[in-house]
Order: sequence, then C-alpha cells, then structure tokens
Amino acid sequence: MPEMPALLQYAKRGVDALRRDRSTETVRGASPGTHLQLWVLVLAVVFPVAVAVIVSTKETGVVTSLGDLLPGSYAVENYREALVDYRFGRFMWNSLAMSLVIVVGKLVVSVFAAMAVVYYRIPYKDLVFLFILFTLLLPVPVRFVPLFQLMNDLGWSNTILAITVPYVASATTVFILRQHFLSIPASIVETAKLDGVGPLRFMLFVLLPMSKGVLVGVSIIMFVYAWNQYLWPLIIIDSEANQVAQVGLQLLQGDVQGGQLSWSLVMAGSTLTLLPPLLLMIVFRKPLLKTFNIQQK
Amino acid sequence: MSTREIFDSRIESGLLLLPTLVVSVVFLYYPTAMAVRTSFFDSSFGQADEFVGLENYAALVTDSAYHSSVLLSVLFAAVVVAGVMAVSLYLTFLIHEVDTGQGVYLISVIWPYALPPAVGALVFLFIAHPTLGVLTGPIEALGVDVDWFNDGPQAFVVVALAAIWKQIGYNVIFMIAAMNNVPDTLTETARLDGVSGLRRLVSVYVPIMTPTLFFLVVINTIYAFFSTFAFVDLLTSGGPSNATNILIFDLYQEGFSFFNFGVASAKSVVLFLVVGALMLVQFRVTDEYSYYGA
Amino acid sequence: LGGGGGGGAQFSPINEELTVWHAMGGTNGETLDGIAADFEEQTGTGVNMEFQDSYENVLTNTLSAFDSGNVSDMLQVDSLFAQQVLDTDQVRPVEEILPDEFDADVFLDNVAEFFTVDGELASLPFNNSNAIMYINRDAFEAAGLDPDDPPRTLAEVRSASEQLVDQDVTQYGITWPNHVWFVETWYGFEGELLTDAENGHAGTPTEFRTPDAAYDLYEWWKGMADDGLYTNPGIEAWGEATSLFIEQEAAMVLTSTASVAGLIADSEEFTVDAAPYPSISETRVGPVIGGASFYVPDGLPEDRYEDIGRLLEYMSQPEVQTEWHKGSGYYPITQPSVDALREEGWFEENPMYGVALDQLQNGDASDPATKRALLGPARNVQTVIQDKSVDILNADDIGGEIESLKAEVDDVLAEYYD
Amino acid sequence: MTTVTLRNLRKKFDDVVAVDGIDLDVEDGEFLVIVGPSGCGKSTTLRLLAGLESATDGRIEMDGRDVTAVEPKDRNVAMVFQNYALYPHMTGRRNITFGMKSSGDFGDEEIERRVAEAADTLDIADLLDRKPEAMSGGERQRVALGRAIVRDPDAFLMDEPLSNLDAKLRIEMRAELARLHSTLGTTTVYVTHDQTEAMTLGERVVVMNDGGIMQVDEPQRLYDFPANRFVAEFIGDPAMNMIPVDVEDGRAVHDAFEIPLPLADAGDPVAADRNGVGEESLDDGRRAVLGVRPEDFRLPDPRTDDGLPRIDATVNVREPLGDSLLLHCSIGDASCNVQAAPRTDVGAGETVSVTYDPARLHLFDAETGEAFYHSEAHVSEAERPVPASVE
Amino acid sequence: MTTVTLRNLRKKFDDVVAVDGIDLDVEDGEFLVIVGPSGCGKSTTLRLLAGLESATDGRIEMDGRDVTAVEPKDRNVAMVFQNYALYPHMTGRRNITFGMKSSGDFGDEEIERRVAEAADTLDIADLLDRKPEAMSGGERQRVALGRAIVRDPDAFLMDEPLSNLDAKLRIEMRAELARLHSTLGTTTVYVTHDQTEAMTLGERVVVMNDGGIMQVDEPQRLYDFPANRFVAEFIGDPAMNMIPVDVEDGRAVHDAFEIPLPLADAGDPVAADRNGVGEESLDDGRRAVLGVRPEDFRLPDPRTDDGLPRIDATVNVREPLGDSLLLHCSIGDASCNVQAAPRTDVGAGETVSVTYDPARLHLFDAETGEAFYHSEAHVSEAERPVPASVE
Ligand SMILES: Nc1ncnc2c1ncn2[C@@H]1O[C@H](COP(=O)(O)OP(=O)(O)OP(=O)(O)O)[C@@H](O)[C@H]1O
Ligand SMILES: Nc1ncnc2c1ncn2[C@@H]1O[C@H](COP(=O)(O)OP(=O)(O)OP(=O)(O)O)[C@@H](O)[C@H]1O
Ligand SMILES: O=P(O)(O)OC[C@H](O)CO
Ligand SMILES: [Mg+2]
Ligand SMILES: [Mg+2]
Repeated sequence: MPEMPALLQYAKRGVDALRRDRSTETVRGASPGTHLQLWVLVLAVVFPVAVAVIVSTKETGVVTSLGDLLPGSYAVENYREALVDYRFGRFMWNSLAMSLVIVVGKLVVSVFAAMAVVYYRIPYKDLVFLFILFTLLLPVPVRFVPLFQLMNDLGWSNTILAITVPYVASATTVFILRQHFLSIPASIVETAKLDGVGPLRFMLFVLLPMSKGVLVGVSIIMFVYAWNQYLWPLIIIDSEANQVAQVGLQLLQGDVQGGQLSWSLVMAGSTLTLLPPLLLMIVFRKPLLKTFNIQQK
Repeated sequence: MSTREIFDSRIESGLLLLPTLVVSVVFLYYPTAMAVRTSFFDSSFGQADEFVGLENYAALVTDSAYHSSVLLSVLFAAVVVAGVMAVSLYLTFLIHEVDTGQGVYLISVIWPYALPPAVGALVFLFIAHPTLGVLTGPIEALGVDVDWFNDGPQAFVVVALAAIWKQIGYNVIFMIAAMNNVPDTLTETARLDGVSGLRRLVSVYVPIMTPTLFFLVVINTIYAFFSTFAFVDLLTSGGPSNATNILIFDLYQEGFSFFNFGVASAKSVVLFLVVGALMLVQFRVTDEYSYYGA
Repeated sequence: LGGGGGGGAQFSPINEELTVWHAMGGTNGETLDGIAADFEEQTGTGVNMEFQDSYENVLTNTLSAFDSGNVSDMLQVDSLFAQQVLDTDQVRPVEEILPDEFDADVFLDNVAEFFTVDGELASLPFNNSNAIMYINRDAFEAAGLDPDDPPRTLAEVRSASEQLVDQDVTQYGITWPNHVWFVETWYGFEGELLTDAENGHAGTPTEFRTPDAAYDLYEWWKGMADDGLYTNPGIEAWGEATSLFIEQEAAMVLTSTASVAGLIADSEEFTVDAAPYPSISETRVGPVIGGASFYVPDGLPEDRYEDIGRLLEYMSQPEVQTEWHKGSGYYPITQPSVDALREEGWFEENPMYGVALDQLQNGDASDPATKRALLGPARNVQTVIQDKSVDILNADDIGGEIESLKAEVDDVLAEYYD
Repeated sequence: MTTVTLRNLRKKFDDVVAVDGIDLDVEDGEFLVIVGPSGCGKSTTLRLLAGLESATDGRIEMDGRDVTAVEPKDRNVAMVFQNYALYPHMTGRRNITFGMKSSGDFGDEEIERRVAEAADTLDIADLLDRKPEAMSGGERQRVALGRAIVRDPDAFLMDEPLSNLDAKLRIEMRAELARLHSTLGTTTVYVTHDQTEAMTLGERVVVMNDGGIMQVDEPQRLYDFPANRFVAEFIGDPAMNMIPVDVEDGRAVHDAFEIPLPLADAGDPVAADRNGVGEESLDDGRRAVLGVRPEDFRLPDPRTDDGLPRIDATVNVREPLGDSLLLHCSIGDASCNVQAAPRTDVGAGETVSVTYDPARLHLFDAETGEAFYHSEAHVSEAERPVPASVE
Repeated sequence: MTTVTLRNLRKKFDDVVAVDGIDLDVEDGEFLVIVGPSGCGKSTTLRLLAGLESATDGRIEMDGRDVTAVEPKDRNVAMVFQNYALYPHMTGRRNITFGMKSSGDFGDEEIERRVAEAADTLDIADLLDRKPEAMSGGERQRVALGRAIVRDPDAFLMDEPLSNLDAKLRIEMRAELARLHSTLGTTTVYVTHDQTEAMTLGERVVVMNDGGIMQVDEPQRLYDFPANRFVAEFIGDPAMNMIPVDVEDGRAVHDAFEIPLPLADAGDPVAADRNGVGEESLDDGRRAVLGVRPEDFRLPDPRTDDGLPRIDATVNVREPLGDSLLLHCSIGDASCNVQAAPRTDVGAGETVSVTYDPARLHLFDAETGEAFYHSEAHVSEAERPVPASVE
C-alpha cells in the first residue's frame, strides 16, 4: 500500500503544524471583536461536546443546571465500566474494523473509477459519471428493506461484509478525486503519455503520490462517515459480538425500561466513540483543511 | 487546451469502473428498483406479498398527514441547508480573518462533526430537555418557555438546530479550502477600497466560492433529507403533532416499526423523487448563477 | 420481499450456545446474566444473554430475524407485542417445549391467562409488572401532605400536585413516560376495554373505544399540563421520567414496578415510597399486565429444543423467580415463589415490593378489561396513541382530537386485518 | 538524422481551425523556431508533431516515415513544456529516469550512464536528489531538459520552455539551449511568442498567424525581407513604422513627404536574388504602405549633407532606453517611432528634421499586405552609404 | 498634491529582512519607478506604502502626515496588481464602482460621472458590461486602471501591472500609462523588474537590491552614471561587460589590452557635476573592474583611423537581433558582448578587431563595487567624437 508511508508522513506534518501554530503569532491581529465572535461561536459549537465529556466524569450523570458542570471524579470508574463491564472496547474494535474496510474499499474502488473517468477515452463518459453521482440520491435508508433481503439472500447478515460492501461505491469520493485529478496539470499527464507510461505505473507512481493530500482528506471524511453509521448496523447486525460502537452505545444506557438512565456511562461511551475520528482529524488536519478545493468542472 | 485522456483501452477502463459499477448496481440500484417494485405490493414480515397496484401510492395521495410530512421535510431541508451554510460561512470567514490561532479555532469548530449523530442527539437532549436540560434554566430565564415536547414549532427548531450544529464542521472543512483559494490580491483590493468585512464576504468571497458552495448545497440537502434520522428518532420521534415527522423518519417508522413495507417503499420512492426534483432545481439554478472559476 | 416464507421455515441458530435476546439493561441485565451463568454451571449448557436495548428493538430484530433465518433461541417480547409476534406463525408454544414433567399451573392465574393461547402456554411469562405510583415522601411532608395516604384518584393527584407546586416544594406534581401502557392501565382500572372484541381476546378488534372515562382522563391530563402540574418527559421516555423524579422536579412518578430496585438505589436525597396506581374514578377494577415473556421460534434444529426447554424451566424455578424479583422489582409470577417470599417476610420488610403484587391480586382477573389488549399492529397502535396524546394536550378541542385518535387507530386496525 | 515534414496539416477543434493546412520541412539537425501571436496555432502544431493531438487532415512524416497515426510514445520525440511538467513528488533523478524506465527500452546501467551524461551536460548533478519544490525555476527547466535529452530522441519539441522564467534567467537559459543544440545537434522544433528568442535561437524561423504560415526564413532575412505586413510588424521591437503612401513616378508620396525609391537597373541579377521586385510593380498611383524601421530613420548631423530628403517630425514622447532614445513622433497625420542616439538633446514638442536609410525601405500592398518592394535589393553594396562605425 | 516620504523604513518577516531601512522622497506628481531583481523588496515597499503590511520600523509620511499606522482604506491610495485583481464575478462597471460604493464617500451620480469619465480616458466604455473572463489581458488591465483612477486617489501604487501581458500589449499599455500620468498628474509609485519599463516610464528610477536602495536617479543618468556594479549590470540589456583590470599610469591594464583613461583637467567644474571623480582615485595599481557596454564597443571601419587602440576579440556566438548583431566574444580570458551593425559579416570563430567609445568607460572598485570613475565626466562635449548619424 503506497498510502501507508504517506499517512505516517502526514501524521508527522500535522503534529508539527500544530506545534508551529502556537509559536508564530504575527504582529497584526484581526480586531478583538473578531476573536470575541469566534470565541462565542466556537463555544456554542463545542459546548454540547464539552458537556458530554464532563458528564462522563460524573457519578450518575444527571446534571440539570450549569452549576453542575464541574468535572466529577468518576472518570476512571465510568470508562472502566464502559470498556470492561460493557465490553465497549469490543464494539469500538468492530467499528474500527468496519470503518477501515470501508475507507480502504472506498479509496481503492473510487481511485479506479475516477482514474477511468478522467484519464480514459470512454464513450458516454458523462453518462457513466452521472450514473455514479446519481447514487448520492440512493442512501441506505431508502433501500433498507430490499437491501436487508438481499443481505439475507447472500447470507451476509451479521457479517462484516454486510456493513461494509454496500458502502464501498462512493459518489462523493469519485467526485472529489475527479476534481483533484482534473487539477493535475495536463502537461504532466501528457509527459507520461509521451514516455509511454502504462496505466498501472501511472496510477501507482504518478497519480497516487500526487494525490496524497486528497486521499488523506477524503479518508478522514469517509472514516467519520463510516464510523458514524448507526441505522444499518442496527438493522442488519443482531449479534452482540459483531455490533458496532454506535449501536453499542445504547447498551450503556442501563435499564431504561426500569427507569435507570446512566447518562454518565452513555457519555463515557460517546466520548470514547468520538476519540478515533477526532484523533485522525487533529493529526491529519493539514490535508483535511487544505485539499478540498472544489473548482468548476 | 490539452487533454488528460491519455489511455484508450476500453477493457482497462471497464475493469477500473467495474467495482464501482457492480457495487452501485447490486447494492444501490438493484435495491432501489426492488423498492420501487415493493411499492406496488402489500408486503410485511411473515406474510406473502400481495400485488396491490397503485394502492400504496393512492393511500399516500389521500393522506393529508403525509402531505404535511412532505412539505415539512422540504421546509426542514431548506432551514437546515440555509442554516448550516450561513453559520459555517460566517464561521469560516471569521477564522479566515484572524491570523492567530486559526488552527485551534478550526479544529474546535470541526470537532463536533466527528460526533455520531445519535450521540449528538443524546447530547442535545441532555442540554435542552424541557425540564432536565442544562441550558433549559438559562434559556427560560430569558423569557422563553422551553416546552418542545409539546410545542411543535419549538421541537422543529430544536431538531433543526441539532442537525445544523452537527453539519457545521463538514462545511467548514470545504469552505476554508475554498476561501483560502480566493486570491489575496482581491482581499487586499477590497481592504484598500474600505470594503467592510461582511460585504467582502457576501460580494467577493461567496461568488468566487460558488463551485464549492454548490457542492455543499447538494451534500447538505442530501444530509438534511437522509441523515437527520437520529435527531428526530432520539429527540422527538416525529412529534409533537407530527411537527418533526420528516420523510426519512416517517419512512423508517412505517417500515421498521410498523412493518408496512409496501407503503414504506412507496414512501421511499416519493422521498427519492422529492430529493431528485430538488437536486434538479438546484442544478438549474446554480448553472445560471454560479460563477465559473477562471 | 418483506413477506417471509410460511410456517415451515428452517431457522439457523445464531450461536452454538443458546442465545437470548432481551431488553433488560443495567442491574436487571446483570441479574439476568447471573441467572444464565448459574444455569450454565448447573447444566453445562452455555447461554448468551444479548441485550437488545428495548422491547421495541427486540420486536424489530425478532421480526427481521424471522425473515433472515438467523434467529435467537429465545425472545423476550413485551406483552404489548404478544399478538404481533403470534401473528407471524413462526413461534412454537413453550408448552410443547417445556419438559413433560413441567407443571404449567404454577403460574399465577392472572398471569397465566394472558399468555395462554388456545389452551396452550404460548410463551413463558418471566418478568411481569404493573404500573404503580412512586412518591417522594419528603416532598409530601414538606407540602403538608400525608405520605402514608397518597392520592388514589386523579382528582386527588391533582390536588396533591397543586399543593406541592403552590408551596414550591417541587416544580411539578407528577410525571410519567408517554407510553401507551399507562393509558391501558387507566382503562383497566376503570373496567373499560381499549378495543372491542374484549381487547382482542375474543376475536378481531376493529375499533378503539372512547368511553366517557377516556374524556375524563384526557381532560384531567390536559388540565394538569396546562397548569404546570404535570411535565411531559417525552415519548417512551422511561429514563427521563424517573430522572425527573430523582431530581425532585416532580414528587410523583407513574412507572413500572420494575423500577423499584433502581429507584430505591438512586433516591439518595430523599425517601421514596410506592403506592397503588391512581385511578380515574373511584372504580378500581384492576391493572393490565405489563412486562414480557419468552417466545421460542419454531423451526430451529430440533435438537436445540431440549436445551431451550430446560432453560425455560429453569427460569421459572422458585429460586430463580425469587432472585429475579428481589433484584428487579418485577413481581414473582409463580405461586411457589410468592409463597416462599411471603414465608420469608420479604413483603413486610420491603413493602414497596408488595405494592404491585397486591394491586394485581386485588384486581378482578375475570374482567376482560384487565386483560392487556392483543393487537396485531400493536406497535403502530402504540405510536398513534402516544403521538396523539401529545396532540390532545395541545388541542383546544379535546373531543375532536380524541375522535381523530379513534379514527387513526381504527384505520390501523382496519388496514392490518383487512 | 531526423527530418520532419508536414503536408497540408490541419487541425480543427469543434468550431476553431487551430492549424489550417500547413506545409513545412524541418531539416535534419535544424533548430527551427515557430513564432506567432497567442492563439495562432503554434502549440497545436507542436502537439500534432508529438502525437498528443490527432490531425484532422494532412500528414506528418519523420525521416520519410508517415507517423500521422503513430502513438506518441512510438514517435521517439521528447517534449519540454512551459510549466516544466516535472513530477512534484519525485527527485530530479527520478523525474529524469521515470519515463525511460517505463518504456523498458533501457537497461539500468544504460540509464545510469545517460543520466550521468545529461547531468554533466546540463550541470545538474547536484539537483538530482532534490525535489522540484526545492529548485528554482531555471533549475527546474534544466531538469526538464535533462529528462528530454536522456532519451536521446529523434527530435526535441519545446513549447515556450522559457516563458515562466524571469528576464535574466531567460537570457541565460537561451544561451544554454543554443549551446546544448550545438552539442547534441538534435532536430529541434521550438515554439515561442517571443521574437527575441525566435531571432537568437532559430536557424530558421516560422512565423505563424491564424493557423497559417506567414513566412519561413533565417532570422535576419525575416527582419530584412519580411514577406508581408504581418511579419514586418511582428518581428522587430519597436515595430516597423507603417505609413500609407501612393507610389508615383518611382517615389513614395505622402502628404508630408516624398521619398525616391531606389531601383536597380532592370535585369540586374542581384535584385531577384535578394527578394526585390521588378520595376513593373512600382505602378504609378498604386496604393501602398511604406515600412521603415525606427532605427532606419535618422536625425541627420546638421553639419553634413547626404543629399537625402529631410522630413519634418514633431516629437510627442521621448523614451530613453539607455542604449538609444526612442522618439514617438507625428509625421503629418502618421505616427512614427524614430530611434536616436541615447543622449540626443531633443524634447517632447520639438520638431526635428528626420532622414532615413534609403537601403531600408519596404513597400506593402495596401490591400493584401504582401511585400512588393524592398529597397535593399535594389541598392548594390557599393552604392550603400558607409556604415557608421558606432551603432 | 501628494508627496510621499519614507524614513528608515524596515520590514522583517520572521527571518527575512525584506526592506532594510530605506529612505526615499517621492515628489508631488512624480512617476517614480522601483526596479530590482526578484525578491529585493519592491513589492514589500509598495505594500508598506499601501498599508497592506505594517512596518517593523521607520515611518511613512504622505504630505507630511505620518500614516505609518493608518488603515489602508484611510490612506486614499489606489493599487494596481500584476494579476489585475478584478473580481471575476462582476462586470467591468461593477468592478470599477464596487469599492467606491462600499466606501460610501460618493453619491450615485458622482459615481456615474466618474465612471463615464474614466471609461472615456481609458477607452473602456464597451468593456463595462463584460465580465473579466470575456476580456483580454490588456482589457482587464485597463479596467483595473479604471478602478484605480475613479477614486481619484492621492497616489497610485502599481505592482508590476504589465507583467502578465504579452510583449506587444505591454508596449502599448506602457504608452497608455505614460499618457495617463501626463493627463492626471497623480503621484505614482510603480514597481517592476523590467528595466525597459523602468527606463521608459520613470521620471526617476529607484534601483533596489536585497532590501536596500542602490541608486535613485533619472533613467538616462542611471544608465550613464551607475553608482555601482549592481546598477551597472542590472540596467542595460545586454548587460554591461565587466572586465577586471589594474589601473596603472592612467590606463586600464588587462592581459589582452591597455586602455587610456581620459582625465579632465584638474579642477574642471564639469567633472564633479557629471559624477566623475578626481584623478586621485585613479591610483596606480588599484584593482578595478572596467565596465563597457556592448554598444560602446565598435567594430571600426577599417578605412578610417580614429587613433583608438584596437583590441583583438574572438567571436564565439553571433546572435542576430534584427536591428543589431550581438557578438559573444572572448577578449583574452574575459567574455564580452559586442554589438555590431545588423548585417555585419562576421562568423563564429573569427577574430575581429574591436575598439570603443572613450567617453563611455566606467571603473568600479574591485572590492566594494562602487563606481569611482566615469570617463564621460572627463570628456568635454567638444572633445567627443562626432556622433555617427546612423545609430
Ligand atoms: N483542445 C482545444 N479545444 C478547442 N480549441 C482549442 C483547443 N486547443 C487549442 N484550441 C484553439 O486553437 C487555437 C490555437 O491554439 P494554440 O494553443 O495552438 O495557440 P498558440 O499559438 O499556442 O497560443 P499561445 O501562444 O497562447 O500558447 C486557439 O484559438 C485555441 O483556442
Ligand atoms: N508574507 C511574507 N512572509 C515571509 N517572507 C516574505 C513575505 N513577503 C515577502 N517576503 C520575503 O521578502 C523578500 C522581499 O519580497 P518582495 O515580494 O518584496 O520582493 P519583490 O522585489 O517584489 O520580488 P518579485 O519581483 O519577485 O515580486 C523576499 O525574500 C520574500 O521571500
Ligand atoms: O417496563 P416493563 O418491563 O414493566 O414493561 C412495561 C410494559 O409492558 C410496556 O409496554
Ligand atoms: Mg501555446
Ligand atoms: Mg513583487
């Protein structure tokens, strides 16, 4: 996998960039008003998540006023309970497996498709592209019932195949990759053609290395998407051992039927599920924020 | 000018497209077609399908609750799309304007995007529950009676807010790249001319960012219609008085709570048509107004 | 599509070991796990207790599993959905599975009756409950109310609530989850049927009944809401309702006996007590049953049924029932365990645990109104009633909304049974 | 060893005819420059040669072999692009070897040897381990050249390879290219819109306009004997002055002046050879445009009399260029640029007396723009005034 | 009505000092050009003037008012950028009016009037309703100018406004700018790296290098009296030849030649005034660099004798430039460019005899690069050879 070293490299750069950010503060700042507005907005955006994290450190977790929002001392206990007693680690692991398979699958399949769409002379190319784009309108919920049946017919229920393969075709990824491929100077492509560089070599040694940023950026978006899948796993996976974290979260609620809603455990679980994507976003922040410039055509 | 179509082999291009096309056909188009088929049947668990022709659709046509659900969904999508884009755009702009701490601000605002919708909904419930919510007290102190379990419009606002909040990060990711791509000299020209901040955003950046904004309108519309299920499910269950009974929730309930697959399928088809029609309108409109980057 | 095959479907089990899908979270779930472990120790047969989040999810997963063919060996189905599961024709009456020597008469009459179909025990009753009222004794005292004489009718609930709120003791007087079960229970106490055909026990139900009592109920309910005496915790919001009570936002909560153990544990700041369900009027015919029973799919490999039968039998053993009752609050459903508990003096020591059992046994089991409705489209009817209840609270014209509630339920019934 | 022949080559894009049926012969080892204004079809011609575009019509031959339909990689040509087209993620070395390795025609050792050779020729040994982002524009261009030469192609095709460089660097690289060509002797077709590049680099220069070829000639001959107005005005900076005149009685007549047009004796063999035209074309009353380059106008030394007519010109703007002084003047109703000695003391608004080099007059048909008279062809070497020793 | 004064102006970016404490006075209505190689700090200086960068140190005054810390929009300057900086989504008209409307200082009618006026001045009336994508480069630049002039700013700041245009257009627009400036008379600071632009446009030219000012002078004086090697080599194309010599006995001595250095009579007032230096600096044995511009070398007419030394030069490359012929020669171990008449018959490899203009010699200190001798200052008008009538 040529992406792996690239990923590591980006990871390192992301961390470096964070470090640099703090040190370089130039003389002329924007007006304090701008910063104030930002503070307020950022606070508003982050507040709910912060509440979740705080609650996850409390004993019962029932918090009804702002005054209660001081971190409690049950963090270790709650996280231990979630991870060990409720086997939440297991769900996280399932989620991770699912997400990685989806991301890698999407990338491979979409790189192929985008390459065909951009670099091949194909008849009815626009139609093919449209056919792929059109799938944006067919998200899982609309197809639940037949898809469910199909999975049963294939014997895929309760397997990782059921929660990964249907996601592998990705209109968004193909679209973004196509945009990126179109921004690679034509002269570079033509140089390859003049040199007689074959498609495989072209893809491995020219296209992929020149798309590192976008691939990383798209991977993160797709990871978040995959990681957050909820409804479909809920429906198609009914064995606890194979369940994913999003669905597993409900198991942390405690005996709701019996009136015990353990908010602190739920929030501990929520915080746990937030960690992998968050970590990725921080580490790969540079490519995530730099590479999605959508240009016309 | 020059061409990127440097390869000719039909077979190779076919092979490259194959995985995407096979997956699309088998797991996307085929189930969709089946959904269309099912919509002509009376179908449920544990009973044989029975062909009923257009009956399911006829039921929808006469069902006024369903009509309001369609309208509601369109309204909801409009509010969510407009809200997400306005807030994200303004946030992006502010971040673009400051030169200190950009990275920290950025990570902070895109952070909630990583949160699963279900968790987002739970957290929202937690802070905005009419009686238990952390923020309920302060908001009531402002003179608003927080009562969205009973008050439809309020419930709509809460679900929309949650949906907007969750999608901001995704938008900011794309918008910041687009805004950073606006040539500095345009910003500087505007500064020399004394074009004020907001005017610069609206009159200079936004038009230049149209390709990205258009992409986001499409993605956000799809999000608003299809991916907001968890918020409705966990916050309001479509109520009160159907005030938040958007199509995707309605469809899920019909299918997976009531197991009326025929009707649910008819509802999927309608949902699909509604979103498709909206997309078409959006493509038309943006085709006309979008600035085609130089 | 959708519609699965007929009765002879061959199911494949999920696991080598027995799998049980249930909806018992938290401490109740742990108790259940303990029971499984004990069973395994005694018999060597492994059991996987798999928590499925809620009765609604168990139902969804069950129905879809029937379709996919991968089914769990036992399914904990809410009594509300009994008919919906029976209608699939994919379950085998437990009586055919239980070991021959098993004595089906051990179950309390009021319980056994509900779960018996065509003279056969269709499912194994296990965790059964009533809706009761919990009160905050401290709050009652602070408001000058007598905690030992809790309100017994809706009118009394209202006046107690007024007193609590007027004196600023709690923000609200009472709360309960917006769940159909509470409406059902009110109907039951009033001796009113929810639907015709004896709540579906004597034929096909076709209409939702709206006796005067229903009007009284909703009028009271709306008045409570309008005057800020009642707060709506949300649809099926079991957790939120008890949270409101624990946080002392409301001094009374209506909820399941299943919450006894949890509420006692969580009410650290005040003293909790249990009281019978408040009735609409002075009439108190009896409550409808709540909780769930275990169904077993028909069509699993035959060799499994023996183990399943033994597990079923084990779960109705007096020791298990006693343990279960003490750990949860669900009342004991077999006579031997009731007797054992009585003997032990358990109910005297823990009067809160006795409230539901008394309520059940004081009820008139012969009155069809106390039999929980058997409705094919139960989930759908449930949703309509819950959604509509909110509408009624918001409506100016209660009568109109109640009529439209009836119309909608009738539609659902008609559609299902047509 | 490679000649390139274009025959009636045409390329049409949808509604634009980019190349409009051109014929051209590139000789073996020649450095041929194609020059012309933006959009005239230079790049398209080059890309047709490379095989990156397919011809709509006509044929392309290399060494007599018809390659019109041959795949680019089988034409054995190397192309250098304006934007360098280096792979940004590869080091200089890998950029150079990547194409060769792909083609599989070369062994590893052979590749090594060639890279070393090219690095030597281009003096880029120390760039081989850097990535393009760590190179300056000139260095990048040099690596791009390296990539082209290692493959030892039959022909180099270069599309404005120096346009992205700044002025100084461009001049340096120009010299580099000239040196390279004299070392390698590979047939080269070079596209530029910069006439200085065209003049200094090209052994022959093709001037294109609007998809067609206007003239193909050696640089100085293009300058001295432009075949038409387009070439006359395109080549030369500042451009040739163009003044509408009538031809009368062997003179170019304008409202503000009359200029005698030297004519060689009829039948003088020199004339034809030098692109002159017989007197029959100097018909009385013919409408023409007189072309005189700014440097062929002179401010005469008042102390001498060369017997040439004096023309009155009013100076509008003076532009000191350092090595000369450009005067923007009006002569009657015509605007003219006149080049004077750098420190000449003439101010804007003054009227000066101007004369000209009688051997450097050009006449173009007023309608077709075709040149029909170059006075140089009619002035024998002996007759010409002694060239000034200071230019 | 606007003078601009820079005092000890400094700008430091992280670790780069872009502008290194410069002093400069721009006079009211002056067209001042800043020229220098890439990265020398030209743009930064201009941006400091505009207020787009804040100064690290020093002050900026406009009309005596300290504006160092004033917001850009309150400086009342207009800036024209290299890439035009037109809003791509607005028509020409809206591009022009957008800033004015935003500032709110102008009424609608006033704006109308001004746009009409500017459109007239710049001849862009028919561009007003087009978007930039439908305009050519020159048209875009014109609209950008229009946007600048409608606001009637106190000063124009232009950063390489013509660099993106092709050669022909650049020359046209250059003339346009000159005309505009003579019409409006607004103080203008113009940045370019193109010395021809600098020479032709600037009333005075500032040559910058490495963040500092090398020389400020009128264009022709920069050319004739460069203050140091940097200016001498930067101004002039092809660049001035630089040959290391020793000064001995009033002569510049090189292995291959000796050249007498004219000296005015001591105390002659002309000398000082003309940037010459006294004979005391021509110390025997001083290491120096002799500067001679290519056009100040000559191929002498063999028929005449001007009494000047002859220098043997071997021609390496001949570059026909049309209006002249550039010979790249070796003189001893030095490389020299010699400019000859266009059609001179000299081939590569030949050795030619070269002489020079004795009034056009320059000497620079071998170490510091400072000029210490310009022969022109020592040659009185009368002594100079009669200028040739053909340049
Ligand atoms: N792929 C294409 N599709 C359509 N028109 C094209 C294409 N390539 C070139 N043209 C048109 O053909 C004409 C010639 O283009 P070409 O690129 O050959 O010009 P050029 O002489 O190289 O110009 P420049 O100096 O600007 O590079 C132009 O009008 C151009 O717009
Ligand atoms: N924002 C910046 N941050 C860091 N360094 C900068 C910045 N802007 C300019 N510099 C540096 O300051 C120096 C001067 O830059 P400036 O842009 O003024 O040069 P210039 O003379 O305009 O060059 P050019 O002709 O290439 O435009 C350069 O070394 C440049 O790299
Ligand atoms: O909460 P439980 O288990 O007592 O069940 C209550 C009712 O059965 C819900 O329908
Ligand atoms: Mg071109
Ligand atoms: Mg600059």
